[in-house]
Amino acid sequence: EGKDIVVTYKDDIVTLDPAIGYDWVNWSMIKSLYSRLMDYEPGTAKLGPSLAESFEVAPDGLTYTFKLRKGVKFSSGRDVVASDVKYSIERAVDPKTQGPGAGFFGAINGYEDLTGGKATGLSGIETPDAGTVVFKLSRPDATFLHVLAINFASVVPKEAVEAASGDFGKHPVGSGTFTLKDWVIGQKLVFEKNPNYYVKGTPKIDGFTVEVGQEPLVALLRLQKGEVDIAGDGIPPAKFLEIKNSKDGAQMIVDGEQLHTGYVTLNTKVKPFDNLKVRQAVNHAINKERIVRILNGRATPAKEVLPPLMPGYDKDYAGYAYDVAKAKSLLAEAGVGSGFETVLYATNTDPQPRIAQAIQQDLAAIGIKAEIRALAQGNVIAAGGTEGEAPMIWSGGMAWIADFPDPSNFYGPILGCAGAVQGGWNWSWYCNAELDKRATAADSMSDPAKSAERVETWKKIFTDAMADAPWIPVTNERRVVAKSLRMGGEDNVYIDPTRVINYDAIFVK
Amino acid sequence: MTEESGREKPVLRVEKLCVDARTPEGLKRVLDDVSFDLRAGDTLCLAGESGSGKSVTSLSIMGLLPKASLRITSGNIILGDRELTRLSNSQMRDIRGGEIAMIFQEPMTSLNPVMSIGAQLIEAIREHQQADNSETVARQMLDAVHIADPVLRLKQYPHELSGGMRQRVMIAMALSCRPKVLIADEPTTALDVTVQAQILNLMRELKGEFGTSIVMITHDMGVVAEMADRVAIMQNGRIVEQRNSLDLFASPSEPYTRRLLAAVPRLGAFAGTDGPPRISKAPLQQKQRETAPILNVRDLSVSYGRGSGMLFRRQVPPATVREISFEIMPGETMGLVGESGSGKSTTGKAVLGLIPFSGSVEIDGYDISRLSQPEMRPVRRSAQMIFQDPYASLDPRMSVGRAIAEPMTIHGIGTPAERRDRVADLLRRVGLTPDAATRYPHEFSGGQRQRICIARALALEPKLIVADESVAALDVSVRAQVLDLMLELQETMGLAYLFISHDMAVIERMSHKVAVMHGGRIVEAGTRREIFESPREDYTKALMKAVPIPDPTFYRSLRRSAG
Amino acid sequence: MGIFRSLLRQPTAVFGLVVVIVVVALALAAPLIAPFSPDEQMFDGLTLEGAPMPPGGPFLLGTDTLGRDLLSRMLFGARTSLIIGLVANGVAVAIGLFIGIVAGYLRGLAGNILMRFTDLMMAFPALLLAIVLAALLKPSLWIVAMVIALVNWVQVARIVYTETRGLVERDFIMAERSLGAGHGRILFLHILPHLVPTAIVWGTLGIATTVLLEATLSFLGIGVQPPEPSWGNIIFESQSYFQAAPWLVFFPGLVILLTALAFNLVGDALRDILDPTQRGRG
Amino acid sequence: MAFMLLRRLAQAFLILIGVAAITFVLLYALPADPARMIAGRSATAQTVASIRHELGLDQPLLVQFWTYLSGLLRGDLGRSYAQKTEVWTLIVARLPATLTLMAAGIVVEVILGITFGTIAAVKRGGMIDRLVMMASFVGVSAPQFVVALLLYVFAVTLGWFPMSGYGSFAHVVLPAATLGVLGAGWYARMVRSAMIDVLNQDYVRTARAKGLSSRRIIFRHALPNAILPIVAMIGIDIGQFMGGVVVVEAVYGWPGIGQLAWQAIQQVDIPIIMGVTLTSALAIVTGNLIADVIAPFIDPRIRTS
Ligand SMILES: Nc1ncnc2c1ncn2[C@@H]1O[C@H](COP(=O)(O)OP(=O)(O)OP(=O)(O)O)[C@@H](O)[C@H]1O
Ligand SMILES: Nc1ncnc2c1ncn2[C@@H]1O[C@H](COP(=O)(O)OP(=O)(O)OP(=O)(O)O)[C@@H](O)[C@H]1O
Ligand SMILES: [Mg+2]
Ligand SMILES: [Mg+2]
Repeated sequence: EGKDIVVTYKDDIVTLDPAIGYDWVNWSMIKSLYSRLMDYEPGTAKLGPSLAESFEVAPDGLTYTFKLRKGVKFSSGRDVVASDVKYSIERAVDPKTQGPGAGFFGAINGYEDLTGGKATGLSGIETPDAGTVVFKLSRPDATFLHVLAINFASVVPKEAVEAASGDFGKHPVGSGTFTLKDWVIGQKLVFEKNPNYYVKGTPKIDGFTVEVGQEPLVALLRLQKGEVDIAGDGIPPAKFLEIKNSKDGAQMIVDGEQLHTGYVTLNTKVKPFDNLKVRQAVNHAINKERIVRILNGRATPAKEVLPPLMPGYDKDYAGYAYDVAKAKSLLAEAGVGSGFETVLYATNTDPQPRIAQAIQQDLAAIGIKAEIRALAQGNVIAAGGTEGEAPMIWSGGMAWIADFPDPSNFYGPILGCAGAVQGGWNWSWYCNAELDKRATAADSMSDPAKSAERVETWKKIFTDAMADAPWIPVTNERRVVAKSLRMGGEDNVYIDPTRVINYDAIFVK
Repeated sequence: MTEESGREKPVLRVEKLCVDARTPEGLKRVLDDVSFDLRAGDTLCLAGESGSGKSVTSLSIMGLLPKASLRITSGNIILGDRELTRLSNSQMRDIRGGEIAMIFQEPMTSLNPVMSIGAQLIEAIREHQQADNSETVARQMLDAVHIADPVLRLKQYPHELSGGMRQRVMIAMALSCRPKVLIADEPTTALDVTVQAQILNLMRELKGEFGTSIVMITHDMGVVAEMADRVAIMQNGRIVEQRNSLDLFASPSEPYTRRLLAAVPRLGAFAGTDGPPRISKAPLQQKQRETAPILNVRDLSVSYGRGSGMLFRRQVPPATVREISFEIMPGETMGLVGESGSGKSTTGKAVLGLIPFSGSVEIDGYDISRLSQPEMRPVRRSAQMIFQDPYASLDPRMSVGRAIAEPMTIHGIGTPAERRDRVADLLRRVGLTPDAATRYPHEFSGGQRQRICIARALALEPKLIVADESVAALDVSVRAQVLDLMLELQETMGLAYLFISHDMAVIERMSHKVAVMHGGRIVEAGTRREIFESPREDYTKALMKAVPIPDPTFYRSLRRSAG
Repeated sequence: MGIFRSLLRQPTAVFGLVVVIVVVALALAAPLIAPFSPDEQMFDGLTLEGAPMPPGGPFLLGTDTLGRDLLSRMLFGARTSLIIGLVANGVAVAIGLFIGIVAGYLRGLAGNILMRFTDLMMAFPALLLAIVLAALLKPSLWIVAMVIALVNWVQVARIVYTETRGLVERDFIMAERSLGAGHGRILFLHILPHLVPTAIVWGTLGIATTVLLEATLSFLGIGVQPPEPSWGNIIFESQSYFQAAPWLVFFPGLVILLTALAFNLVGDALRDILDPTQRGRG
Repeated sequence: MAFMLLRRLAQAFLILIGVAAITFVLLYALPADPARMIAGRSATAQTVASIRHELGLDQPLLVQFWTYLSGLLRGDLGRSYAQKTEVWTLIVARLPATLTLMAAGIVVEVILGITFGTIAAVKRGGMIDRLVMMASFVGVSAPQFVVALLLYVFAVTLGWFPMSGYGSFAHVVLPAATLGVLGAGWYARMVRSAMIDVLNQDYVRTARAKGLSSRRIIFRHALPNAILPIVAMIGIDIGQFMGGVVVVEAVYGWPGIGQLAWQAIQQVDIPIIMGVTLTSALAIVTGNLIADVIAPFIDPRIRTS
């Protein structure tokens, strides 16, 4: 008693189906509702077996064999068996599920057949017995263990999915730390501790209630009054200084780094950004310190694609310094010394339009007249994915936060050729075949022994990409979560690099 | 004033009352030093010129002058021992209804359009009588004012009633208050003479039963003779003569009074003639038998749908006007008389195509049931209507000058300057001053509004005018002037009239032919001489008999013989 | 004309007129009198922690969250907001009056079709239209004005329709028909004047709401886009700061209120002047 | 009357189809690809294509619309793209809250509006009139957000009402009051305007001559004559509130349709947008229909044609 806490979010929880849920709000809840073969240690990026007791990787990196933990039960009471794992991953890949995570499993044998509708299962997953799962890959994938730790690899019982007849997301059954006890649509979700969870002493709270539809500002007021324990959406800029400078501020604010980079894409297929010099010029033109100030210091200026916490981040990389004169001379060299007109897209929630305006002002200083289009997120994403449409996009609000702490996750869709297609996420339309090749090679170094070498490879890929300046890396924003005074736990379980709020590890003092 | 000073104190005393009207041109005196006394159980008749201030006087007593434009500047109104002009709003409220009730001159606009008759009546009854069965009382009241089918009427709304019925509802409402003083402002203008006689009787009963004193405003000298103990004659905002009624009729002293009495028409004055009297020197338009009638009505029927019907009731109501036929030749007047509610106004509106009807109506050769709105335009030019309710038929936001010029503008006649001149001329001819043109309808007296409507109808010099009780609110002298004008136009231009009136003397004076309506049918029709001198139907005979005689001695003797 | 002279005789109307004139003049003179450029994000316009500066010092009304001078932004923003509040709103009221009055007057098919069309327009989500337009068109002041007019007329039409239905049954309309007046004449000379009070209410209250609506639409991407200021978007941008920096909401809110109120004072006086039963009042 | 109702209902149905069609076309024109949004960042083109096929988005517009329409006629609003749940379930879940807030908000604004509008009309030109007029302008001009939070501060500092949520009467008070305060200005001004006209009419004079109390005169005689436009406004408000009042719902954590719609718009969740649009369209059409149908009952002169 007294161990139940209240968490608030603005947006409704879209779904708790692990094959579908893919936003940072339901991400952490799905994490706690289900278990996966692999998982991370709370607050860190350290990967280890979870539902699996142990695993083996064949030397060629193409076969992974997992032994399941014994006696793990779904909340429905049934034992978790190997076929559940197979079923769950197939389900995540099956186009009928319409899930966003299929792509992660692309290395498993039979992937193409399933997504192409030629097969109903993945030939690459075998279940020799109820306690063993064997994955056969078509190519080595260094990130494969990470993939088995992401939500899409969560294990679900087939019969429950079928019983929910398409509405599994509202009637989840898993074997995670919590179970869903009640869901009042549009109002709240009540999670209850799973007493049978296979790691003793986890979780540390008896349950948590998620109240949705709560305006962040209001959530904070309630938090200060003690009605709310975690304001999930964090502290809006308008309120940040007030809380920070208040008496209990320091204890209420959890302010930590996350795997985030905020950037401006420079569309390499749109004039004059097709010119490297122009891209470099604008990189020099942005006063990132000022933007950090606008963000009330809740960020640090970014120099490259990867955030500092990410393996492969190059501490020594200098990046493009703020240098208006240099920017101007580069523009002149590119033949657009008198400036030009362009368009800068941004989403329309505070503080994004403000940051866009700060960038706009910096661009104006070197003679570039950028018109701002602040639109709803869906429209910006659409513009980015349309060839020749958006010359510049400020990524704020949609910026890349890594799915798992591996540098590869920052490349493929957003900088690789695969993403530079209609509807893709590579809004710079930057396609460097040579880098792509190196990236594939790096991802094939699945041997754990080579991991250091692999990281080095990635490091180089990103700094080389920066030489082409498809982006202006602007800030690495820290995540800010507000919690009530009674909440305990290290900061890093509130800003867990792999799951935002780690409901398994937080506790009430 | 001195002769009866020994008697008891007056219930109501008006002393040196002055009222000013605020106009854009500045203050204008409307009442000037008006004084009179009303003794308990007496009836005081206020008679006089239209626009002389009779209604303003009564509104002042009620404390109901329109704040925005009229204000008492000096004088006192004393009821019992209270000075009404100094009372607060809430004190005044206690007086209204119970102590002084009023019957307003214009029943259409004075009834709440969105409340049923019953609700409006019952409300008055509840407020002033300790009756638990107010609904029954309301029905009895409607019965008392001789409205047929009271149960149905209680549920109806003002616009579903005929002019006379509305007026009787107003009367019933005021009487239900059982007031000590009753102010009746032209209470019988829309009533046919038989009903009028019954209403006057009812008021006398009230007087007898509850000791009510009555201030009666009327221009009908017959009614004055019948009702009044005292008479005050008003002209131009002043009381010019105030006397005992017998004395006044016997020996009027003021020239205006004399003129007034002289102008009183007497039924039978035109006995033995076929047409109205000659007014102008113009050569009489020879009535040619072979010319086509200007208005030819065949089998006209009108029925009103139940407008606010309940969800699933779609019964066909009985027709209000049933298969009537008549024709009017150019230069001819047909008088239409009949019981209140018999369908006269309905007929008038239908023949001009203003409400849906069945049967055929031909105006000037056009069969109007087949015409579309634009095709009606020439017909509208040659046929005009003067509505029974003048105030309601004027756009309150349009100045009188523009209202009168309206038909000319619509039909594109004349330049603006010419129209202005014509408006001024028309105003003068109906006895108003040309400066009326810049004023708005609410700034006029009832009779003045009626004349504005007449002027508007005459503006186009149409071939046919449907005149619905169009001189009812005029005092006899003005009425004579207006009637003469109408006759003169008929003589000079061959105008034809469908003349609806309950005033038999007016009908006698104006008509060539007369039709008598009863229950939606024409029960008797013929030349004026036939109808007036040898009526066949009982109803027609009763009508003739009920006409009040403008001679008080007649009534005194009548009462003496009865009691 | 006479109406104008009558207006000048009413003190409240004169006050309203003066405010209107001052606001318009300030808007026109913005480039001359604004102390700063409205778009300049000044370095000393933010505290070290990045908070906006409160009123006082060089920034008379304080600065916004990007360190821009609020006064200058409000002066320039007046242009946009006046156009929206007057033109867009005026057009909406005019269309609404026209459609409502015609639909309420006409019987039968035509009136019915017109009113059902209004229902359709009303039932159709304005926001969606705005979003689609935003995505398809280049945002501009005139487009947002058009969208506002397109969205707001329906409500006026509904009210006017209902009132007209009552008015056409009044006796003087029948009298007018008996004189041979055409539909147009009855509609615009006899019914319309009775709707003046309604038009004034919607016209003046609408100023405030359309100015704010413009901000919502800008937010969705179809109005004026940053950094161009308007009263509405100054409020909108900083509404969550109303505790941290109340001046950002208060001052623009105040001028919107004042402007709407000023127009209302003039409108009310006009209403009295146009109402003959109120002649000689006051 | 019954016939007219039937005809109006048929027309209402057509209007709804019209709304559905226009919305459908507009959403189709919207440059955002739902399949892409669903497929997520790491999806291959093939995955996107198969999702598109699953959703039927690869069909021509007309076919898609027909599919939707025939579903609609069977009472099927489709499934949300993002939530993979029946849209109907989502809307129904939020309906009680929306209806409650709508009813409460309208009651508050109508009561406030009529009361203050009437007082202002009666005391026309006086101090009270001026104050009411000012207040109504403040209400109308104030951004929703500010009003809501001001009231909110009341709740926080005074603690009279729960800050947010849904369920009890106490929860309704603040959001309804916010909506009421924001909307009452319109009503007050309209009532004032209409009452000024009505109070000048002769029948009000008659009522006064009967010695009725001021209250009875105002409520029984004057108001019914001034109420028609108010009824029309209520009809309008029903529709608007049904579509959801995004800001007020958000501030008070009210689980209404507005939040659902807002989120759906951001996510381009077309089935939800369609569902909400049709729900609110239905409410608007119904509101207008009711306003039109009761008009002749309020003013019997109006013919039901
Ligand atoms: N609201 C007003 N504003 C200005 N003048 C008015 C107003 N009401 C009445 N008058 C004027 O006051 C005078 C007296 O009007 P009142 O209604 O008392 O006449 P009346 O004697 O009742 O006439 P009638 O017999 O025609 O009804 C008229 O000349 C009229 O024009
Ligand atoms: N709009 C209406 N709806 C329903 N019934 C109506 C309507 N107008 C008139 N009536 C009814 O039609 C009948 C005839 O009315 P009409 O006005 O023609 O009488 P009238 O002969 O002019 O009477 P009066 O002499 O009293 O004016 C009355 O019973 C009346 O109640
Ligand atoms: Mg009079
Ligand atoms: Mg009649």
